[in-house]
Amino acid sequence: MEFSDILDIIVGGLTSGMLLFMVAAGLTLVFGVLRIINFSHGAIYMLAAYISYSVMALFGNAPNTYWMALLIAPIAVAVLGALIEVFLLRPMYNREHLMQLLVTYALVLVIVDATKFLWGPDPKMVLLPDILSGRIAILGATFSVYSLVLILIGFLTMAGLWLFLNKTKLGHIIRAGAFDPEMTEALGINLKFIYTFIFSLGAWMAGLAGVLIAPLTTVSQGMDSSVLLDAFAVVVIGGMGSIGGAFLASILVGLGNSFGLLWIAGIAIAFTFIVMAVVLVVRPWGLFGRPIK
Amino acid sequence: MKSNRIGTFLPLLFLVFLFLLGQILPNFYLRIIIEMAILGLFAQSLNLIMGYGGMISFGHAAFYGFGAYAVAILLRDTGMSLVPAILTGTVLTGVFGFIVGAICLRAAKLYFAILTMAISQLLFVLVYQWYAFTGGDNGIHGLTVSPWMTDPQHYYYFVLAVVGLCFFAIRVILNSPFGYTLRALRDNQERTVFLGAYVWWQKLIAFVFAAMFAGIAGGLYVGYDHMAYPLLVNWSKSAEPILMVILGGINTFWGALVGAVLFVIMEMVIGKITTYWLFFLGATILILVMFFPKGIWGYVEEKLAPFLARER
Amino acid sequence: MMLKANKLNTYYGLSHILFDLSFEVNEKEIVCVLGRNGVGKTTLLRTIMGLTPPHTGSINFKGEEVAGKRPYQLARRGIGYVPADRRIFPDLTVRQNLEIAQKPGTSGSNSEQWTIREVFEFFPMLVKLENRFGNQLSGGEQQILSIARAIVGNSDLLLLDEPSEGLSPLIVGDLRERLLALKNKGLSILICEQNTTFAFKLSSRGYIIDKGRILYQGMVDELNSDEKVKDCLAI
Amino acid sequence: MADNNNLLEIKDLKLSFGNVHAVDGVNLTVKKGDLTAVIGPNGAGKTTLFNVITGYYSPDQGTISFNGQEIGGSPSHKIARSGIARSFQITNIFPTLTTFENVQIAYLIIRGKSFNTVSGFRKLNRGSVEEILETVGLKEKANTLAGLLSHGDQRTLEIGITLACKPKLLLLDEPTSGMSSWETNLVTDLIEKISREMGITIMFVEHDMKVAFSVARNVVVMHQGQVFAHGTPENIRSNQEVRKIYLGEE
Amino acid sequence: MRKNTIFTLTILLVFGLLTLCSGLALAGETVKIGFVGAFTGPAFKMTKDAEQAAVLAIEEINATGGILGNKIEMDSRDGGNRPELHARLAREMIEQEKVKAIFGGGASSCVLGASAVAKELKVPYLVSVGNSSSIVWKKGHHYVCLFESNSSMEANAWVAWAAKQPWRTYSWIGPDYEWSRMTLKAFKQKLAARGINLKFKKELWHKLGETTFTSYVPVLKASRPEVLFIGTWGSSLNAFILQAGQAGLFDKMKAFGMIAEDTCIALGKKFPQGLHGFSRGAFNYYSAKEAAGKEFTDKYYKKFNMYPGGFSFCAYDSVIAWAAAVKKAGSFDSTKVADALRGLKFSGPRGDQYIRAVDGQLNCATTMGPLVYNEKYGFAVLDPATAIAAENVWLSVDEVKAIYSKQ
Repeated sequence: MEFSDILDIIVGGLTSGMLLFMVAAGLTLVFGVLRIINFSHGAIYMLAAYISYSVMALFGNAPNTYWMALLIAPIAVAVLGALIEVFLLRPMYNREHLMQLLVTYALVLVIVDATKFLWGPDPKMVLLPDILSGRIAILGATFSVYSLVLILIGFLTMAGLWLFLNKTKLGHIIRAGAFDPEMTEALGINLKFIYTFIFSLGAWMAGLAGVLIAPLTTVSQGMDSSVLLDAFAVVVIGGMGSIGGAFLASILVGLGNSFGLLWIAGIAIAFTFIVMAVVLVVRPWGLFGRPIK
Repeated sequence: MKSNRIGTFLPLLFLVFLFLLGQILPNFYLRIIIEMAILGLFAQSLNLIMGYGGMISFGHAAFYGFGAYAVAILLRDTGMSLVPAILTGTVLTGVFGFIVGAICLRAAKLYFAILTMAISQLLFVLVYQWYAFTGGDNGIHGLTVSPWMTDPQHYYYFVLAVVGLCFFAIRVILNSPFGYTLRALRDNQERTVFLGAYVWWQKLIAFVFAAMFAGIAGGLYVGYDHMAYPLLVNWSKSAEPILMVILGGINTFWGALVGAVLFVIMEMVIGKITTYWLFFLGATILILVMFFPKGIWGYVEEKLAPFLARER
Repeated sequence: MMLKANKLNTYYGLSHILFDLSFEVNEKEIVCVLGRNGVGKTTLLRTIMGLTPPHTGSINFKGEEVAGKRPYQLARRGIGYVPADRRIFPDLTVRQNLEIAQKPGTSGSNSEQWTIREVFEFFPMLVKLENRFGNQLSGGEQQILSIARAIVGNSDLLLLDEPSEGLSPLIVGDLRERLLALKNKGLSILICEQNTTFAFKLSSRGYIIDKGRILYQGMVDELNSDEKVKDCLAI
Repeated sequence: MADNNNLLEIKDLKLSFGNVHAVDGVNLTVKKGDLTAVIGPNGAGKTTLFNVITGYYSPDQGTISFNGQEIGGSPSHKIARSGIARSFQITNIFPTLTTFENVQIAYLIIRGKSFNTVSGFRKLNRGSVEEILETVGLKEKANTLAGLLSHGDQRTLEIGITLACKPKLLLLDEPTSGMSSWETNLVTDLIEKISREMGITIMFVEHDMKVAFSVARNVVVMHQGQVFAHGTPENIRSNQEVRKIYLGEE
Repeated sequence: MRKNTIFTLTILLVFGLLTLCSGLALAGETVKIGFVGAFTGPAFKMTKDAEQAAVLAIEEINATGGILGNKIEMDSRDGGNRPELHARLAREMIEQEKVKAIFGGGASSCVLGASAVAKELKVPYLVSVGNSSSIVWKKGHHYVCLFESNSSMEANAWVAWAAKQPWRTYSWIGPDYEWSRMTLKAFKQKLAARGINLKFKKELWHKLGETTFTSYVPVLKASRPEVLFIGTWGSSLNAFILQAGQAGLFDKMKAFGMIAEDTCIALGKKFPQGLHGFSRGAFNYYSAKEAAGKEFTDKYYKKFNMYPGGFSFCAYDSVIAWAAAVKKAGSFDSTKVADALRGLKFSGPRGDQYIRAVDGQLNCATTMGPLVYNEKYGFAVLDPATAIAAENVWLSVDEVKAIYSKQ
């Protein structure tokens, strides 16, 4: 084992952590503001990946049309997210949690079958632009450029969300609305719009994650459920509603998994859930969450 | 209390009807009814804690699967016959439910739901990997039960008897002080504390009951399909009883059964026309949740209310 | 006329709280609503603010019927709400608390537009707290911030719920002075109080309510000298 | 051992939230059979005091002795079982149960029957529960869902629930809040009747002075977390200081 | 009122569908067969490949006048990944639709579930997707036939192939479940039995359906074996190859494993060099070898505008074998057909084949070899393919009988 190998493993772990975070961030954001567990987050992620394929196909399927897909697909699902919020979730806010959960769960069934119907059985391949598909040597280790880009995007997403929520007026409004919706409305802020915006933003982030992962895998049925459970676990470990928590938990799970693979065989399948169970038993509201009443 | 008599009379009439069905229906339909009854018991066991106790569990399949695997392994390894195996399996599931409940009840509401899901997912991983004991991903197939039980008509009566007894037992529990304390907890936990209730124990015991009834349902399933497999423990299986309870009507006694019946029918009927049946299931749930939050049976019950005694 | 409410009836769930309540607030006027706790004062303000909309009755604000409007719509029309528990956002700084509440006044308003800087000038004690978080403020500081938050939204009418509660006498005096200054700048204020002395020193007119009904109303001087009023408010 | 006639003795009780001293050194003695009104302006600490007595909060300091036993810091359900029953400021019933079931469930829980899974709930102790419903005047509405009762009836039902707890001490938090004057009269009569006929010691928080002074035999005035005055209604009424804290000062 | 209307409409809709279906069930006078597959989840592509081939086979049979003068009609059902649903659907089709045989398959547990029903109701079950050896051996019975090499045969084929390769230090990655654990174990043992001792530097197990391998790839890279044995399949495999390729894993080591057409097609041009794969029915290999293979590939391409996958060959074979068995039995009677299937000889796109009488296993070869990108097809194919005959890798008749006698 050489230093370059360790470096390689760290980068690998961070990459998977950041991919996880990209999905988890939207999930935890929506929970933090709307108090809804969005089961359909994974389905939206898959839908965006399929849309990105179609966008590229529309523009001739050249690798560089990926940029178009990266722009359009997340926006498309963000629009869908806004529609879902307005027509399906809005009537649910006064109802029990269970009913809200059922709506998002039912959406999973609907969206998954719709993608199957619209895109058919074949896995779809999304190509990377040449500039991203190369490799680069640093300190004796070779990394895929895309891996480094993903890590960068993960950190940028965290930074962006942090800046947005902490340094902009809209961000402050969102945090205020999450803490005390009634008082926020009494200050002249239309929370309905904020909720739609946040759910739409959550969908956009799921979409972005979907488009980002697409070139690393093939777009196919089943990609939603495998990511959802892991992202969900990360959100719970970090504390539901805490974006920083999700970020640290993603890194913890990503790196933990990498080094777990190195030292303990056969742990990967249960690793995330073991961490989650331990955290929940010790601190049921997660590492950085607040207990909800 | 005249109307009350109609309330108890109807289920009896229903039982007679089911008995006659066993005489006239071909095996194929009997097997469908068996499946409905088993899933109905599974859903009802969840309804006990979710509908009446207000505890949402995302991991209820853990107990259904635990019961199923316990029975399957007992049948495979010990040469026990089905009935003692189910009895043993139920006790084991109860013990398992006690441990899981004691851990999960540290948390409340959504966190409780998530914790149950995490634990059931851990069990899934265990079952999936422990090849020597649980058969790993393939599961346990081709179990033999006594020839008498293998006959669908006989098994139909057996399941009917067991599920009927369980429903009766659940009914008794729900109509006992314990059952009403459970409702009181759901309505207003704080108040019951000031009435001197041991909330934690109350919930834990309810949880164990629910686990045991789910375990019985799992055991009956093994006697029916002669197999156990990891998906019985998966979170997607946990979603099924939730959907059934909502489909039929939460907070109603018969809703869980009605939901299970509808679920099986939908799966068969729509699945026959299109392989996209989940789309229609999703759409149905959306319509129900948006427009009929009380579920199908809840809605019917509301319409029948003038004719029936209050059945709660 | 700034605000005119007519025959308001409000329920909390099944509980009937306000009974046929009618009152009015004129421009540049401070009006107080007095009563012991539990008589429906808070509900009254919540009803006007749209947080607990009235079951029946009308609320006319600056010539427009606003009963049944959402709270944010009322806020945008120029009503500022200062709840009894202040409800400062604990994770935001003083400045951020003000920023999110800042909005332009309504076009028909003749009062000048507030900026955050002017608010800081108006409440000098907030200046040194600018970057303090909401949960690091004392009760009095929270109260001032809560009022500041309402006026930075360029409200024409302030609804104050028990502003003097839990404050030391020194701060209460200061608060009164600030509120009078606000009135002189053109704001109308509707204030619900238990502290009769404080309220009477501040307002020109008053309503005494009990069990959700108006028992007495009139100019403050009349009310102040009326023994029946005192009996109703105290013992 | 203190005076055997004292049911509740509170000594130097303190509880703060952060730097808010909600209960700030309360000393209070309640005699058996007493009917005490607790009054005081908003935020005086009345409800918090009830919450400490019933174990919802643990006191920071001080002792609470009930019937000669120290109960400060015990869990709520134990305190409830020792004979302190309470009602709440906000309506706090079981809305999806019927009136009868509301009282019945309280009756059974307090007697430790909540783990009985076999008896028919509605048939147990019918007589006693009906008696309580009779006392509070809800017998005709026995089979109505509590959530559908009028507000006044819901408040009355709360008293019924506390009565089912076979209390030695009854703590009622604003039993007449949100009631019409007609309903208020019914409840005050009821409180008086419970005290007189059943001999139960009662403490109640009240804002309506007319009610407080007409019913109570003793009045406790709380102000800023402390007992400001304690005496007969006449004493309190003539106390200028008390009057002053109500009208406010600067 | 509005609620009432919606409610009534919903009820009407459900019952409408119900009657519609029972009507449909009564309509046909043709002979029915059933296809139960996993149209939901990760096995969707394989299932669709198989189903399309079965549809094609039936079209051809009907075009030539059907079997024994009867037209054939196939019904498809989605059993997803749920064993009990596969079992229930199989039962429903047999008892209600009166199908004469069940085709398709899915995950091993699903096949085993449906197989138990076929055994109980005595109806032939011709499996073309899912290849656990338990299907024909441990849980085998008279009514089940398997139209691809089973897992044990495939493992042996890998052994035979790997024994000829120069590699001695290995690493492994595969999904964490019984099939791949068994495969790896058998692989090691059997090579050892041939006197070839391998050194495994790293064995990584991922969860089934995993699509993020960025943590795995560097660990494998750091283990520095001569060759990587890949047990991963399906969309997980696509993801692994892409991510490993991007990180330069295949520059450092050779790799071989369960890489079949679906992955080659999905990855297209992106398929890295230096990988070795296998197929259950490599269309380019059989097209070159057999006229029937070429004909099938062309017809399939023409009808569905895609090349047949390995499972297409298996499913096509299963239908024509059944047709041949019916002709041989001279009747649709399911027991007679099952009898006829045992030892049946027939000719299909993979050439002349037979179903072994003792266990119902088709004697299909396993084709393996280097995967090379092909301009004409637009994806990588086995080039050159080595076929390892079933007779070299399956358990002998005596061994199979020994397994049966233990049951």
